[in-house]
Amino acid sequence: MEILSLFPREPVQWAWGFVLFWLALGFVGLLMQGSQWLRSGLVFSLGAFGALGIAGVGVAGLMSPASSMILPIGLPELPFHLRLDALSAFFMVLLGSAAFGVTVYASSYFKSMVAGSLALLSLWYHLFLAGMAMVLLADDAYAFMVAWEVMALSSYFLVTTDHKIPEIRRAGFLYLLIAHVGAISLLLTFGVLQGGQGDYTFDTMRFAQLTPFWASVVYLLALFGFGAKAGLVPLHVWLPEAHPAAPSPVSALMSGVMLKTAIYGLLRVTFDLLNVQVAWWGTLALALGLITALYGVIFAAVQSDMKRLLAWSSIENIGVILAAFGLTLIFYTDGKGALAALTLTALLYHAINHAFFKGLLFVGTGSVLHATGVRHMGYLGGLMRFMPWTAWLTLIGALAIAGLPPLNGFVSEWLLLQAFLLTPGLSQPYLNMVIPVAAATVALAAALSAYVMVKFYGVIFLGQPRDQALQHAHDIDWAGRLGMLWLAAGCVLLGLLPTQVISWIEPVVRMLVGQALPGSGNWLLLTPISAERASYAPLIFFAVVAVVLLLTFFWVRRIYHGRVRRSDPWDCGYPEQDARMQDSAEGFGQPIRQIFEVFMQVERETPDPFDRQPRYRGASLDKLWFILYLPIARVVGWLSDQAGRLQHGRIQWYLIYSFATLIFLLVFTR
Amino acid sequence: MAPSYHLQIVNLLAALLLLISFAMLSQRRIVGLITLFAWQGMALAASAALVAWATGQHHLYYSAALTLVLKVIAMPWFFYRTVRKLDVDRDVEPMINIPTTMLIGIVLVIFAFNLALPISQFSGTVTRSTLGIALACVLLGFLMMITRKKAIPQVIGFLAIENSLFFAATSATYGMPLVVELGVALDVMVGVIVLSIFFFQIREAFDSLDLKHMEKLKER
Amino acid sequence: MSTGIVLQFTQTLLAILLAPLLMGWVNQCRAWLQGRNAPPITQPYRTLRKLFHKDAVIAHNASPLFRFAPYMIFSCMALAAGIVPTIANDLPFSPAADAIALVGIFALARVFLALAAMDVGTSFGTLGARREMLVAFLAEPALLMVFFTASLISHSTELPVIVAALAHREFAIYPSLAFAGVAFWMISVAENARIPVDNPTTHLELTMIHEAMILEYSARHLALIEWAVALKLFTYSALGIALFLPWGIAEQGRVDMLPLALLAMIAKLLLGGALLAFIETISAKVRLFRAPEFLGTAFMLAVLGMLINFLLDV
Amino acid sequence: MEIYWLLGIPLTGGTFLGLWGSRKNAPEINAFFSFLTLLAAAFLTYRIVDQGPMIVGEGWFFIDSFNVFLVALTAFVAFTTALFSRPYMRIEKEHGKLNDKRLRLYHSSYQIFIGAMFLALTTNNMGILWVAMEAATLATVLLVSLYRTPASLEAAWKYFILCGVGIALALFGTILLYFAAEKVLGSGGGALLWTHLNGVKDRLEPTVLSLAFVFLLVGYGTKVGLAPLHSWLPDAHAEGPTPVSAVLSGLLLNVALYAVMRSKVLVDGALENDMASNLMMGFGLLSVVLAAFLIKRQTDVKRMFAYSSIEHMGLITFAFGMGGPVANFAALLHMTMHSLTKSAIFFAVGHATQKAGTQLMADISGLIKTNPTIGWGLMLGTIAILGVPPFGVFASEFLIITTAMHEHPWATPFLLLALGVAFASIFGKVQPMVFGETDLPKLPYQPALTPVFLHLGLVLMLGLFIPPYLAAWYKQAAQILGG
Repeated sequence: MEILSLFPREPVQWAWGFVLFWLALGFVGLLMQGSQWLRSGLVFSLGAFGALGIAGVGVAGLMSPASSMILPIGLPELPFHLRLDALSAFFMVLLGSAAFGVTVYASSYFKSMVAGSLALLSLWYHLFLAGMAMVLLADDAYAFMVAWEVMALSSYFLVTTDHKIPEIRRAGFLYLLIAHVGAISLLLTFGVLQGGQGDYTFDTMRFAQLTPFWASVVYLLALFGFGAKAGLVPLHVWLPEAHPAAPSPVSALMSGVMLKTAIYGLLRVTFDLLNVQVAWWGTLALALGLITALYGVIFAAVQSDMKRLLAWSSIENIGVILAAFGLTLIFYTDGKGALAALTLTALLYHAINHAFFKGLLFVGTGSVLHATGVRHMGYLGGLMRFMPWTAWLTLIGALAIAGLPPLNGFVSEWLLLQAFLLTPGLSQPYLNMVIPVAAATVALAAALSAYVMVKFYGVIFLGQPRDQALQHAHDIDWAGRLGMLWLAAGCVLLGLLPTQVISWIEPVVRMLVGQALPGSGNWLLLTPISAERASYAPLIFFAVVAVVLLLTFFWVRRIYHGRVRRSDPWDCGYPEQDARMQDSAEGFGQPIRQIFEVFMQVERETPDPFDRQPRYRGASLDKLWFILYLPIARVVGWLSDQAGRLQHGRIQWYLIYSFATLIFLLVFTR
Repeated sequence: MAPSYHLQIVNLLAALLLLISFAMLSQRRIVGLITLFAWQGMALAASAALVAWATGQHHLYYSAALTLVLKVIAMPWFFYRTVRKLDVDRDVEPMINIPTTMLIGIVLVIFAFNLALPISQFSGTVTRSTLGIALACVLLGFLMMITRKKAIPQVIGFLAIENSLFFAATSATYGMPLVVELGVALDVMVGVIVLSIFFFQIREAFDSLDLKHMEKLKER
Repeated sequence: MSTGIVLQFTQTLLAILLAPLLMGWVNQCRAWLQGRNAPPITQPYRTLRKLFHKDAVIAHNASPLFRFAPYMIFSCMALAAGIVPTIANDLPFSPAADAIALVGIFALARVFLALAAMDVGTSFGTLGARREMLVAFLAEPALLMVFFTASLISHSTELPVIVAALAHREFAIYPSLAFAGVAFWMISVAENARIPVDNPTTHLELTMIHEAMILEYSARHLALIEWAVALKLFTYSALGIALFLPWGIAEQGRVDMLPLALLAMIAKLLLGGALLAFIETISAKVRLFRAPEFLGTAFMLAVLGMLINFLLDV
Repeated sequence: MEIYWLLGIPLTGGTFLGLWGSRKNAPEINAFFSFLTLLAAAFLTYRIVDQGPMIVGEGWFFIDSFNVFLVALTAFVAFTTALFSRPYMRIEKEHGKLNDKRLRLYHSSYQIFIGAMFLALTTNNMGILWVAMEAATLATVLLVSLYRTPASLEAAWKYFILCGVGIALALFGTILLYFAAEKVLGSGGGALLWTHLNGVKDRLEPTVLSLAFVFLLVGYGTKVGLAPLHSWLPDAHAEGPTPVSAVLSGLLLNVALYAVMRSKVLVDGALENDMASNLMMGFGLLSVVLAAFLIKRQTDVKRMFAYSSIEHMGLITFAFGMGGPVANFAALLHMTMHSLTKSAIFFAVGHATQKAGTQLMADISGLIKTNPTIGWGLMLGTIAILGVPPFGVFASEFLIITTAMHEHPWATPFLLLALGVAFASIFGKVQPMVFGETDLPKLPYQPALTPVFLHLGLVLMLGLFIPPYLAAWYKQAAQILGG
């Protein structure tokens, strides 16, 4: 019986157990003096097991009511409160399922690292996972902030794994700085929310009665703090630097999961902790989200570094999610519960989708990097023939992120667009004006992401290799394939079984906005509102396409002979055929750059006619950096110069300071 | 209650103290400065003794004696020695010219007086009004430290502040508890010893006691 | 239900078979208008037949994707043709994919075509792919906006419901639909690689978009792609008809209406094809760099239509 | 009884080391005396935790939970610093920066300095408190100028003059205090005893006390390093030997702040307004902001961390100014964390600079390569001092900032700005020191880094778990300070 009583029952206890397991694993990995295989293989596959456990706990949490526990650590009055309700459970599922694939992949990716750095890396890696899980579990401000910063810190050390390179150091610094500023503003958020007299549990915050003004202050601070982590424009500058700098599995986790913790926090504060919402919040979030989405995808289109491209596309996806968040708020404050439920479903759905396909794409670039050591797309190409596994699995991810049916990216976009269509009849007329434009922007972003993905996939995997060395590129080994397979399978299944997924999400939606989507009786048919309104049945869709495809194939095969002759490409009969004649990454992005040049600081380096070996270089830099961040830096520098003047070495002046202070105070206090 | 001419004498001494402070402020030569400092100590000792006699606070005799020994004999002697050894007895150019300093000084005195005015009402002692003068002397000493550019005058200004504090302690409150007095005296003595070491260190490092050599540490 | 299934198959099959005919008709009209003596209307069928008989020639470095793409594209277009109500309404497939999904299908086909074009790695292939995606990223949302306008009127994104709403009710003027109509016209011109955005009959490397992508294809793969193109044209025309002049489409389960519907359909198609040919003849191809402006205009028109709908119609 | 040990051991230690001179194992003896002190402090602490506040030696000494925790902290840091300085000063001597005479001076006045601080902490008499503070200053002046370089002399001179003047003002404040007290308590020794004053504080004359507090605040505030009275601090920290910098910023500042708080309690009692609180909040904010901007332009590592000490002292002062149980608790916690972390950082920095032969950050890089322990020590210490959890500094900053947001929202923008700037500056400068490439060889000797990781370990532990008795202790102290 004793044993049984020790045995955890509540899901939250299980979750805490797995977090502990991860922590222990991290330190074991640090101390273990074993072979590379033991380190990377064993430790990481155990970590993957932990991820699976977390996912399982999440599923259990979605099924069962909220469970909570208290740890004996933390501040004196404030031990760590943990709580696993539907919201955190859903994000647990996201974390666990995505992290499983990535970690399995990592176990083969990190094989070739040097022992010392691998030991540290495994520590930070598992600390990172544990931190993210704790963020989801935390039920008081202190635990939340500790977990939040542990997450940031460990990911910083992961980003700077290769700290010999100055750019990477710079990226890490920028990342940690913005993360820290965001964290301080979160502190202020909780400062307003707290009941006073140092009661920081979320429970008391839930019942804090705030005036609309202070509620808005909380909301804005939270938007700033979480936005800094999520890469919300204009707080996004760290993201395209840090994500490429990190080792690919880490980038996958950061992009796929860590950004979502920010979304989680935003939902937690706005819908759970705050019990008053103001109408204009939603409009603000919607506008910011749309700007972010467009900005991100435009810059993704002009990148030539493959991981940087993916990072920018993460910004785009976060923008879409944030737009959905804004719509949810609009509907919720407008008393349209059903619509709020719809957009919220779209939001959560897109969050988990992004975790899968962005994870998949990042590990895909990881294996390209592993095989070729090249990140610049200008030196890649034609890899489909040398690393088929990576190529075909990445193709699934690319199609999914481009929002093409029947994969998962399409489902969430579909839901979101449906929400846009149902807006007429909002109380504020100006919203009815805004919504169509918003819908147009989302559609534009989606279409552009297709452009981006064609560029990404076509330049890296198709065409002729732009470098002879690529001929020897080898595919990643079985563990890596397994990880990618898992993620790809996730993309497909999430795309094909939307009704099931939505029924899982349902408790979360019910918890946050009070009601959920009316499920259609038919498990094949996804009908958010009603069958007349709209419906989508990916399985039928997929079946039809497949059937038609096979039919045509066999018909062609049967009726006509299948003789095939191989020869050189025709290419309008041009004799010269050279890999360099294909579109480079820059070339492919050129039209977009031409159209959206206003957002960019374009640096071109064009050869003049007399160059011995003429080379073209073009970089499209983020204009915000130049018009926002550098001025801020300059102002700070100027201020510190002024401060420095006070300190100029002459003791008489120092005495005058004391004297003046004394006199001033004497006058002041009378 | 002691007869009133004691008080008049104490107040007279207070005025003398203030006068000496002003004199120090205007004094250019270091040797002269030291002499004035010695006189200040003398006046201090006298006032302490007087207050002791008038109010029968016997421990004030000890402090008077201590002052006499330390501030009238030991320190001036030590300073003379230093000046002779390092022969730094030149005219001291203050940062601000003398008249201006004087004007500032007068302003400070007025300020100090009406700062001390509301307080001295509450004093149970016979010599309440001296508090304002003590405060004025403190501020004047401060001003002197600011205006002087050489090490020794600055230190003397510092010690002048100490003196006026001591004056405040004796005349306005009939002296602090003896332990404190002793402690203060000890500290002052040790301070002076430390200073003497310092002077030689500075001298051998910069071969002068001019403070303008000591402006290297700054934000640039 | 069974009638539904039958209808569905007949319609899909009909669409697949009739599509090249429409293409032929357009070419014929254009030839007439340009004063050439026209090829027979069945010319496309002959071309297809010829192509199917040839040996396929494939570049050395072509990957499996290259050979897989044509089938994919073809089946996507078949599905598209299957869910757009041409002669009968309310087909069993149509719940599987609504208007938005339809756009998704087109996008899927397009992405595969572009990828296939990049696969061999020739200068023209990549060029074509880039241009195609450039056209698409403006045309796609514009098409979506057109659908939105229609579905805001009918409060549904289900094509059958839209058609029903537009066709079987008392006649009403929708200003928003006017905008949507113009936008839709411009989009379908661009999407089907017609003048003024692209020219299906040219191989001038400076101007071609669609042709550049399929340069490396031959024989049966080429045939499938051509057929898919014809299907696309057909689907778009059917869409235009369904959205903007839907009268005559058979209602739910009204088998007796079918022949009439078929006749009306054919008439409309002939008319539309002629119109297309006419406009193609009188208009000149714009420079490629103007293409985004052209499509941007279409996009703006579509959004404007939606706004107008919010302003006036509701 | 322990109290006499506590005061006696360092003083005998000082004299003994003065006589023992530079015989070979002087550093060990130094460490040994510090250890004995630590033991005495431990016993005393145990006594207090066991029996509560007590008054010893017919009222001369008064120990409650507020100062006993500072006593324990001081003893601990003093001991670890002695451990650290043992190899450090040896190497300095080998480098020819020191000779036997100075080493002897160093050891004896180190002990005396510690003793003086204990006296200041434990005495019950405001006058003696003043005397002890002055003694602590005098003991450290010669330590600052230990290297006899022009720069160190200049630093010491500024230290001496500025702190001397400051402390003189504090004395005037004390006199005013006595002046006000003797009318209530009658003249004589009793009138300066803090316990007596605390008993009658509501009968003390407000105008006099407000004046007195101004003088005390300016006086002791100079030693705390509150802007704009801080000018001596960066020089003294940067030019003195590293162990001295460690104890200066880790301990002396605390003790000075302790003195300010003792007088604040009295003044708050006498004046029913919150003049004192406002003054302290003002000084605190000013120091935080000014220090943050000054940190940004530093090139010398020790100087930079000296400014960071100013920043943190400002934060603590601000918290004390806010008052209330939470803020006071946070401030006390922050005192502890800051001393532990900052001294740990100075240890690491000391070794780093000693190895690189320079204090210019631009010339130091790749510590992780040359000596991983130093590198990680510096990195973790920096992260800790910048208030990143799970380190304990975050715990206190968390409480301070949230309370500020709840009670004085107007102050938070300044805090946000200052903390952001400080983070950017410090981390941006430390990162290239720790990371990156270097051509320096590995260290020839094993640095004494046990103290560093001991401190950081403690800070980490306190960030995640504060033992109940410690918490109770803090709470009592916070209550004494008018929670």
